[in-house]
Amino acid sequence: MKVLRKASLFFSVLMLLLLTACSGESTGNEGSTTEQTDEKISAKFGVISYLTGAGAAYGEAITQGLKLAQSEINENGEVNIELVIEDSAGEAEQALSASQKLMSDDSTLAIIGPTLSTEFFAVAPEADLNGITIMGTSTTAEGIPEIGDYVFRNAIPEALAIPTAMEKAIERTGAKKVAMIYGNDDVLTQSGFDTMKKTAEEMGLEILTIETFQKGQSDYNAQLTKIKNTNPDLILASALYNEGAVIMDQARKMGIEVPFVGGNGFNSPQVIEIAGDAANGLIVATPWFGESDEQKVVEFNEKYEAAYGKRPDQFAAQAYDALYIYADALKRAGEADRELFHEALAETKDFEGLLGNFSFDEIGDVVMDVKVVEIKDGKFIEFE
Amino acid sequence: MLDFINPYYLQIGSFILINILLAVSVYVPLSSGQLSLGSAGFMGVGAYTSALLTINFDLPIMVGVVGGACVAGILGIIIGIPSLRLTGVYLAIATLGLGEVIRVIFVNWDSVTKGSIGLTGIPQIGRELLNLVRGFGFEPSMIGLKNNQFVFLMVFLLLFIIVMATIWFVVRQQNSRVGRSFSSIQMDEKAAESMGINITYFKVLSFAQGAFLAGLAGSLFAHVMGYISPSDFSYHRAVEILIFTVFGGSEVIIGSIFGAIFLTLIPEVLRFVSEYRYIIYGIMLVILMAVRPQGILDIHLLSRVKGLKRSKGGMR
Amino acid sequence: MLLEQLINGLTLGSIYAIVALGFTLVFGVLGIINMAHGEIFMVGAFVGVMTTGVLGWPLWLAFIASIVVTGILGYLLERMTLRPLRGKKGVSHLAPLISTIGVSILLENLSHHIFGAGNKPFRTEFAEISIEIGSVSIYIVQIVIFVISIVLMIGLSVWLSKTKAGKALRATAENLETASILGVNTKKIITLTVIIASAMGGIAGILVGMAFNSVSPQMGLAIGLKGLAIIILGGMGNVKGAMVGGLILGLSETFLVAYGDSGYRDAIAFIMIIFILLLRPQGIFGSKIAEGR
Amino acid sequence: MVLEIKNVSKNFGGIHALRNVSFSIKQGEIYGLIGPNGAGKTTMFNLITNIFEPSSGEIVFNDENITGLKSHKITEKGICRTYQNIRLFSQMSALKNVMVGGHSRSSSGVFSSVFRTKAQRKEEQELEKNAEELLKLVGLFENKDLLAENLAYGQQRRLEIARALASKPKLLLLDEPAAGMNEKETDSLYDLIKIIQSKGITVLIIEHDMPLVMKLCDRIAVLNFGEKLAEGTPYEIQNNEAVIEAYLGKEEEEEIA
Repeated sequence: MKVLRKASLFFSVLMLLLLTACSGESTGNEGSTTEQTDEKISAKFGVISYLTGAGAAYGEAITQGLKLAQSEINENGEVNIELVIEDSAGEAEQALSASQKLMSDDSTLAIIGPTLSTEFFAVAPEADLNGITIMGTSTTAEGIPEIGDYVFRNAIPEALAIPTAMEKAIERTGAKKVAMIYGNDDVLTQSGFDTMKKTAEEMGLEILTIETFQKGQSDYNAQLTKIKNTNPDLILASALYNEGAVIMDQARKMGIEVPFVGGNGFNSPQVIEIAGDAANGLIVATPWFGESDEQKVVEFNEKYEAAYGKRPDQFAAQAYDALYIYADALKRAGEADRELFHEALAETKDFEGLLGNFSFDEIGDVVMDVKVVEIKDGKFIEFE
Repeated sequence: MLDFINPYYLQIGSFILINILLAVSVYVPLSSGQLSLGSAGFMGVGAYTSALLTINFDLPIMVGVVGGACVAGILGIIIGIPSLRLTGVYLAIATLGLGEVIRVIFVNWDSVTKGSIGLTGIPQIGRELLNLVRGFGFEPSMIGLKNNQFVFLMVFLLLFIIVMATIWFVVRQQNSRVGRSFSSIQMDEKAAESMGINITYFKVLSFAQGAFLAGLAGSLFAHVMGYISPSDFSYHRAVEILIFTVFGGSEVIIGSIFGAIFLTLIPEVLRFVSEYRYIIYGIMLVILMAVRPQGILDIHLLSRVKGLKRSKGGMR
Repeated sequence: MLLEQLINGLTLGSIYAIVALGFTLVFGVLGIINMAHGEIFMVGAFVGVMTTGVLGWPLWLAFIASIVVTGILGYLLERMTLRPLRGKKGVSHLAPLISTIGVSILLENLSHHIFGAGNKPFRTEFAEISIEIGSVSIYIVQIVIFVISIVLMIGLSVWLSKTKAGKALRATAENLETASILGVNTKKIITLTVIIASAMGGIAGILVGMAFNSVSPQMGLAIGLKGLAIIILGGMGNVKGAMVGGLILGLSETFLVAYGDSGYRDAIAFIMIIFILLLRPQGIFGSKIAEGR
Repeated sequence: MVLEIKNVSKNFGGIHALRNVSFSIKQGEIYGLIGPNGAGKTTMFNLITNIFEPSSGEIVFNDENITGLKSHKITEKGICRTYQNIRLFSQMSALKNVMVGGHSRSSSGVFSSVFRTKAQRKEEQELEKNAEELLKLVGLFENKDLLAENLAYGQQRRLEIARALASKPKLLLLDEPAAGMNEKETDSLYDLIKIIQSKGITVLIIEHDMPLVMKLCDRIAVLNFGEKLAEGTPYEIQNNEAVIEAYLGKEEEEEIA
């Protein structure tokens, strides 16, 4: 029994520690809670983002996009938005803890994030259970909006992006035989691959070989040699841009000249930076085309560059749009009420954002047109 | 007072409790001199077994958890016997390798594990408990709690009971003939054998107990998270678990517990310097090893703090 | 295809071997596993990227820079993390393992902050030169990597067995106390060992950058784990074993991809060591019976 | 006969550590094993307790062939030993050390330990009582809670004997118990071994302290370069030509070296 007493003492100390550790922060946010003025609607949105660790670059782009949108919206004056940003370090448990922290604050109206699909799968069911709206801006895996009523996304799912890119690429090149390569230890690339394979089968393409690679790998020569020997017309590569760029580089060195079709994760200016000329011939579908000369895109680029000293990528753009979508729903809801907000958001239709005309379908997934782009002469251009 | 039942605190509390189980799963084999880095792997085996049992066969969570822990324990026996030939760093690396192999199998065995996408829709302990008490006509609001407060409170309490039972088990075992055998093997294997101790049996026993506990922690993790994927059981997890034990003090069980609590809380407390968290973490480990290689807590410190006049083999 | 895959395998294997040489040297002399070796290798690669890419230095200067930087890291590693643990009472064999894990976490995250998370390209003209044999193109870099690994292995063996410093090193490896009684300055020898091992990591880093054109803060972990597997495969502290083990692993990974399932590529190293540990715990070339430290 | 060594040999990679050695020990006697360093005495102990298996030959204990039996089984049969270079469980208290010695005479497992069954509690009490008695016997009762590593050298040797006795052996193997002891300690060691004998325990002892050996032992075997040189009573051994030569020759060699 002595043991038990000792241990329970220990746990009391633990609980005390917990309290002191956490209470200090939760009080910090209370200064700016909803002060209801006559016409202005104020709301607090929780953000869970991948800010430390291997994928911190994604989280950084997302929060910067959000902050830019926040300052614009608040300046505009119709609604006043407060963002509470929590780090998840790319880990599902930490994302879950962060979401509990946000949800236990009754003034949190809705949540944006987390960044990775693996985190989202852990967090979204909780939010759904608590009746708090949650929207992913970068979660492209299969099955996200299906989690529940309160779960939305504005990230283009691979199921939308990949078939579009493949159709256009095949239309032009007339490819019949394809080789496939994908990262099998990542949710995004795995789910992209599943879509690719399904689409290829539906289109009646002959799949010559399917190769995999893993995170942190730097040598793809073995897989590429195998692919080269099958002589494909086209290579379908479900890879994140980091690995994808290196794969293209090694492929071109080996003498593989055929085009690559990639998923959304492959789409980044970084590909050109890493692979240089070897990046030519990459075809991807994207909601975000940074080189576009559309007025709003150019403006966004300028503002973003002025604020953060670099050009925005699709993560920043999607996050930026996400907050505008939230603000739009908030206006229509009329007050900062979780239920009204949820209903208003679900009705979002033909919203004109940075990325184009946007609507939610009945389960909260994206309805919009995607652009297909390719890299040619070291630049992204629209694919024709 | 009921505000105290904050899901956020309870969530972190639950993860702390799971991490304590994991830290103890390293401590037990270590108490017989075996450094196992396979806890992440065994945890994964427990998690997947339990998740698959409950999803595919609609078995109750209880059965899944026990099943997951047992499968991991049996795997521990199977691995433990040939591993007897290995000691020290060899065992550490072989078990680390085992963990990696297990993870790669989860990634590749698509048809069962859904590969890297992971398993979604794992039944959650809290919700099942809520449904259970509702079946008896009880509503959380009857004691002034919101549904989610109740759910998290129940999960925390359940885990608390399991962890207390585990600690009780380990401490009692430590203070017995079995525990004495473990520590004598750790201190001098040859001498222990010539005192009539069947080292094969006791080493496999402690290794399998470690695997069982890791499996238990894994299956609870699965039913708390509701979602698992192979990346939950990677090299980083193995190192993290090892560090719980080593940081807190690998000689005493209270060290593992302290390590798990402290190091789970640190990322929460350090959120304000989250950018430099891992850098601080790394430096901390280096300094700690240079200053206190036996970990924060050890027998000497404990006996001083508690004013124990005599060394207690039991708290070793 | 066979010939091409053979070349791929040898290139990869040679790199593994150089990484493993660094591990094995430290283990041979100090009896500890340097978990930070992979990260030192990664830093070496980044030094290469920075000097050639940003500063525009020629390749040979980049090599020297990388050797110097990783050598200094090795010195710091020995001075700050390993020496404080040596000869201290009550230090278990766990301590250096944890301490070097700490260093690896530190280095990985520091690089993260300094260089960013993504892959960095490694561009040198040298890496573009290739010769064509039939339909197979072989890059000069691939030959260079193979040659360097062989040279390092032979050089290290000769140095260990023929020179005075090498003999002192081996004496230190045999028995620390005896060596110091015999008048060997063990402190110096140990420092030298860690520096040499780290510098070899730096060389491997540049070679990987050139061969695969990809350098990232996470690369240390992936290759470090493979290096760890190799020294068990070849026999701890055995120079020849590290070389052969590296080549075996490189070839088997490549051929697994070529003729089997590329999904299990990361597991093969560990499946191999689990078998080797059970069948022949001392490794392929190890002579002593595996004894825990 | 308690122990019969029958034509036992042991090779280590071509080197003969022991060659065709035979001797036997009667119930209740104190039997000495002497010889110069490297003669194979400790190797003999290691063969009896099966730390190594003999290359050839048989070891018979109480009419049972125990060759190749696992070490812990041999302890269960009733043979226990001490070590030349003390091997205590250094981070355990003296009492716990002796209690570990009682391992083979107790049986409680995980279940009974965790639930503290009646039988288990009784067994623990008995183990502890027995251990305390043994500590009294070797004169360490006052130090029972000290960690073994904090004991003085002579005390550690006596603790090792107490630990071995806790296994209730029929045959006790002592490997140089007097090494490093002063005269007074050696005297009390003599008394201790005599008491052990009086409890009906047979003793096989390796010792370099010749006066002690001659005073203590009933019979002695001399090993030299792995072979048995002589066997007999202390008087016979002291007057054996071959033994004197072996010892003197050895000493001369040492002087030259």
